[in-house]
Amino acid sequence: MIELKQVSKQYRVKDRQRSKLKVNAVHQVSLALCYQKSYALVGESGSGKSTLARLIMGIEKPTNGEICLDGRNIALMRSRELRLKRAEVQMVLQNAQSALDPRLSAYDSIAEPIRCLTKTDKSGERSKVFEFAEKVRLTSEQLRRLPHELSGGQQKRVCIARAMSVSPKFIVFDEAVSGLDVTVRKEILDLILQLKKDGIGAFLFITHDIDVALYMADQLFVMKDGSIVEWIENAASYDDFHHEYSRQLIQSLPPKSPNYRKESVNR
Amino acid sequence: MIKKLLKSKQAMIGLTLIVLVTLVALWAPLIAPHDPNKIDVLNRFMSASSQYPLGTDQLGRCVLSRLLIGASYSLGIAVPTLLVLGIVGLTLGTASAYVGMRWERVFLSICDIFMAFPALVIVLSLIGALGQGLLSILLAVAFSLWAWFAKVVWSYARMEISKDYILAAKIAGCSDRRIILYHIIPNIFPQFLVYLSTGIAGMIIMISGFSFLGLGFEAGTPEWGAMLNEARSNFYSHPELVFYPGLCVLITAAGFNLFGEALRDMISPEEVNE
Amino acid sequence: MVVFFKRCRALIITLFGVTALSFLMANISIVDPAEAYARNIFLHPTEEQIVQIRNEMGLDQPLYEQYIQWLGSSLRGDLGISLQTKNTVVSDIGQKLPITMQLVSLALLWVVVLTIPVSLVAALRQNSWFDHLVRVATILGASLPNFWLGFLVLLFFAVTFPIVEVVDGNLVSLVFPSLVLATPLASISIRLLRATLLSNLNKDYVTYAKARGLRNGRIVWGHVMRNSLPPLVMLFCQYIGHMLAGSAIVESIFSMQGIGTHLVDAIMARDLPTVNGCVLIIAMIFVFGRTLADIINKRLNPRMINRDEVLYD
Amino acid sequence: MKEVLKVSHLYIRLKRALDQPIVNNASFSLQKGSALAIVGESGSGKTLTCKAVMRLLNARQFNISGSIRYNGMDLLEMSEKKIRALCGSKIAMVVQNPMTAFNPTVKIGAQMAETLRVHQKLRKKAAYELGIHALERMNLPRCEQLMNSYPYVLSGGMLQRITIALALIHEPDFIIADEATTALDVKNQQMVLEEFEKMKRRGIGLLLVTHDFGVAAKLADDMLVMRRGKIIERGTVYDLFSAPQQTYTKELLDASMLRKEKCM
Repeated sequence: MIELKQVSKQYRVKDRQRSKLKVNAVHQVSLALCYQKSYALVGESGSGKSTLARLIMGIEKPTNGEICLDGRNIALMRSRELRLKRAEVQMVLQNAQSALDPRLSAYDSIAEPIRCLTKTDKSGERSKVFEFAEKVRLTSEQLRRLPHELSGGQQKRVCIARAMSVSPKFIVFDEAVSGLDVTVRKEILDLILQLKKDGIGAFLFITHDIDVALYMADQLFVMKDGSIVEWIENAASYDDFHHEYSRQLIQSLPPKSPNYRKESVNR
Repeated sequence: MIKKLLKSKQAMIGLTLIVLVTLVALWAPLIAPHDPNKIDVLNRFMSASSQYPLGTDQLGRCVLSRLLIGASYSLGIAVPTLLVLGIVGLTLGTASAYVGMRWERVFLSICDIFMAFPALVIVLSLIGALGQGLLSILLAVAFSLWAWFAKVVWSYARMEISKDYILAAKIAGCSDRRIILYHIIPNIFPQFLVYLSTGIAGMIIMISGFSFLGLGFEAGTPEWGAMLNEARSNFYSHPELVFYPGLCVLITAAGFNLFGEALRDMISPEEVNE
Repeated sequence: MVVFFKRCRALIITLFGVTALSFLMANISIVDPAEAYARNIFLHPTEEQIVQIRNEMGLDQPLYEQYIQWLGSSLRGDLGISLQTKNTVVSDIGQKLPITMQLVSLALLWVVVLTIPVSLVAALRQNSWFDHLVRVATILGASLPNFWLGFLVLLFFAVTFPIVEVVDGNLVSLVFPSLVLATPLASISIRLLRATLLSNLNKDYVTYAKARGLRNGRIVWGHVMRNSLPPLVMLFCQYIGHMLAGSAIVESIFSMQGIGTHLVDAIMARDLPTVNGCVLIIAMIFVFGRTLADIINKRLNPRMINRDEVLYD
Repeated sequence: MKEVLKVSHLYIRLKRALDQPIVNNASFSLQKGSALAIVGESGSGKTLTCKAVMRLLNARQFNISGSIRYNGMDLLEMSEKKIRALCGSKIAMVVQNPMTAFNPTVKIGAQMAETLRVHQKLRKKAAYELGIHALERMNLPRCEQLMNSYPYVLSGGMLQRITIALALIHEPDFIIADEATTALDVKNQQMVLEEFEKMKRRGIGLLLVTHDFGVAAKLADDMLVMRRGKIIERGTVYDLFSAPQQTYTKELLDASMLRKEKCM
């Protein structure tokens, strides 16, 4: 269970006149995410959704409020304890290429959390890496390659396998499919859904695309300027969105078919 | 990486030169035809002959033997100093970049002070303190160059730390030590190696420059810069005595520079895509 | 304004550190400066004479007090009296520095004149014969010990082809020494600029500039060159300080009386006031060079907030 | 309808590997006031095709054959000077990543003004005013301040609208939009697409390059599907949406639309 209680995060930025400004990246967000369900978070760029992900992972400290993992406030955890918590809550970063150490083979990247967070011997590690590599459909030949020898989709799959290799209870995907080709995007999304069906980790899927969010989860959050403006349970279609801002987002989606143009001409 | 290196002509020429000079430095006492310090006043300024392949100098010493021995002085100082500097630079640079905050600022101001301090003064004072000789040159070079090394490592490490994969490693549960040893250092190492390689070249030139000014080695030491210095009084009548030692410095430095630059071309992406 | 203050503070801290270090370095020497000075005056100084001189020079006081005293007087522009020449250190430096400055500025001029066109042509015609030639030549140039190069130049122009009077005091005679001094720096900076130019030429903004219809000359001079200069400026300004100290070798070959040889002589004679004075001046020029580089780079690239992020080797 | 661009039998090869063309026999044409969408995944050669039209490919690296005609003139055989005069005035481009398209060290205004002054004789001040005017027409806020800011302080959406403003100033005959909305979020994408729609109405031809069928659905009249350098399917946008012939096209369409089928 991940709980956020009135969490705010402020950044200090300098504006053009070099005077300091405080910017609320996340403003008084309260959330409760349980490890059995999957969630999706929608917002445009600059809405603070990435900051929220970083806060949950303990990479950044909130200015106000508490973040609790299983009832323990992460601000009060020692760095070692927080580190070991990563075995339960993992994250997949936005840009797969830069998220992989360029000098480590795909195998080593996937094995890293196992080495750091669990006490598994070499053969156990090996079987685990291969197990997850198979799940994300990477061949053993591809496991030997370095990141730059893999395609964008393959890199992404390495990242997903890495996040899952310690069998976490919860995975945060931060814009995991933006910038990918549509076919690759579909492939990755289906992969994640399949994995969830197999019972490996529930997730929070952060995206700017309502289509993707709807595709991925039933529990949707809509975020705007650091606050959560709408929370929908069991969302199935656009009709479930009621907040004005959510409607705006839906309005700005590209059409599903060109036929609407014919209609507007005929009218 | 290594395969690419073997393919590059430039790197291979550089490496050959380095190996050649290293071998000479190691085996100089065995291959030198004469005792490099044997003074023979009767045979001064002899031109090249089968007995003295490169002739003799102003004191009748065999030039070739002295040049061969000279290699061990240059490399003997440059390489160990560099190892020390490399370790110091890597530790201080990565550590301060990783810790950040106040440490980083203190580290940077100390670096600034040492970088602003003319190396020549450090060398001279240390020689004054410890007397002429290898140790003081070694210390002096280390003392005057460490800040450059540390700061270069720091700037590389800083760049690396801001990248996503370090964050990903943290999320993967790596400890700080593991991030530094397993991620940061291996990733900055190629760049660092380039800097080291060109650094050796600079250092060899620097050392011979000092001994050219009469600093560091006692008179009569068969070091290239010192030989040049001794030969300068007879420069107009016997320019070849000046020519040889300088050529040796050039060849050694060029070896390291060629190798280092070939390495740099390899790791910087814009050079690769034609 | 805040930035200006911060920079001044950094400047002052560095200068403090450098002078303190210089004091410390001078003091770890086994050779007693008082004794050295005494030998300068008397042929065989007695113990009392040395002690007396030590007292007169204030060398019996603890190091930090000497430092504070020196600091106090140097703030008033008084760097003491040279033990060697018996002139004030300031006047000595005032006499020698211009010679070296002439040498160094001419050398820097050479570097600029060589670097910009050569690296530009090499970068624009990547992998042409000219590019390859430049790459080989610059590696050789960076590997050339400049004392040796100095001798070769002397040999060539003074002995084999005695067209020009090489060892003399006028501006023409500065040409060769400055060229010798400029060679290594020019080689390094050509390589550096060529590499940065190449990486900038491959950037998106060049493509878009072409798509907007800008002509190549405009793109190269107005955009690519401008963006490639900061590393070079930094290297360049850092080298000014180095060159001042490093000019000792060139000055010695071409028998010039500049600050480099002056410093070497002073250290040899344990002339502490002169050493400290020279170190202060050289460090000051180095630090000012760096600051200048920062200011120029900030103008060239406004995004560069932290100057330390751009250290170029 | 007037044909503004006609590409026929275009081959692009890398000089290093001449036997494998990266763009293989591409032919298409673009009418005034209509939009042609080239759809394909990355690596399908669509971006290269666009760059070839604007002659942005390095002649030492690429071998280009075929013909690209603009109003009857072959762009491939034109002199460098002439082609640069056309680019940015009669042929304009909207880039994939607006964040890296501008020189980060030069203010927006200066970069706009220099573009204007290349194509028409203008004083600096007049060029600035024209630039501000163009930005105002895009409904951008505080245009004078925009002209005075550096590219890195602006958001991607903002920069993309600036590139569009810049593209429109000289009333171009057609605009090449290479993945112009990929780097933007939905709201900015919407705004950019609406601008494109206005352009179409003004009679400007539009060459849209995208991997998203949604973008094509909004704007395109005709579509090409490219895969591995070859055009594998072409037709009107309605045909391709309702009855795609190739399985690859179907795949792309499905993947773009993300139909929710998980309730199975």
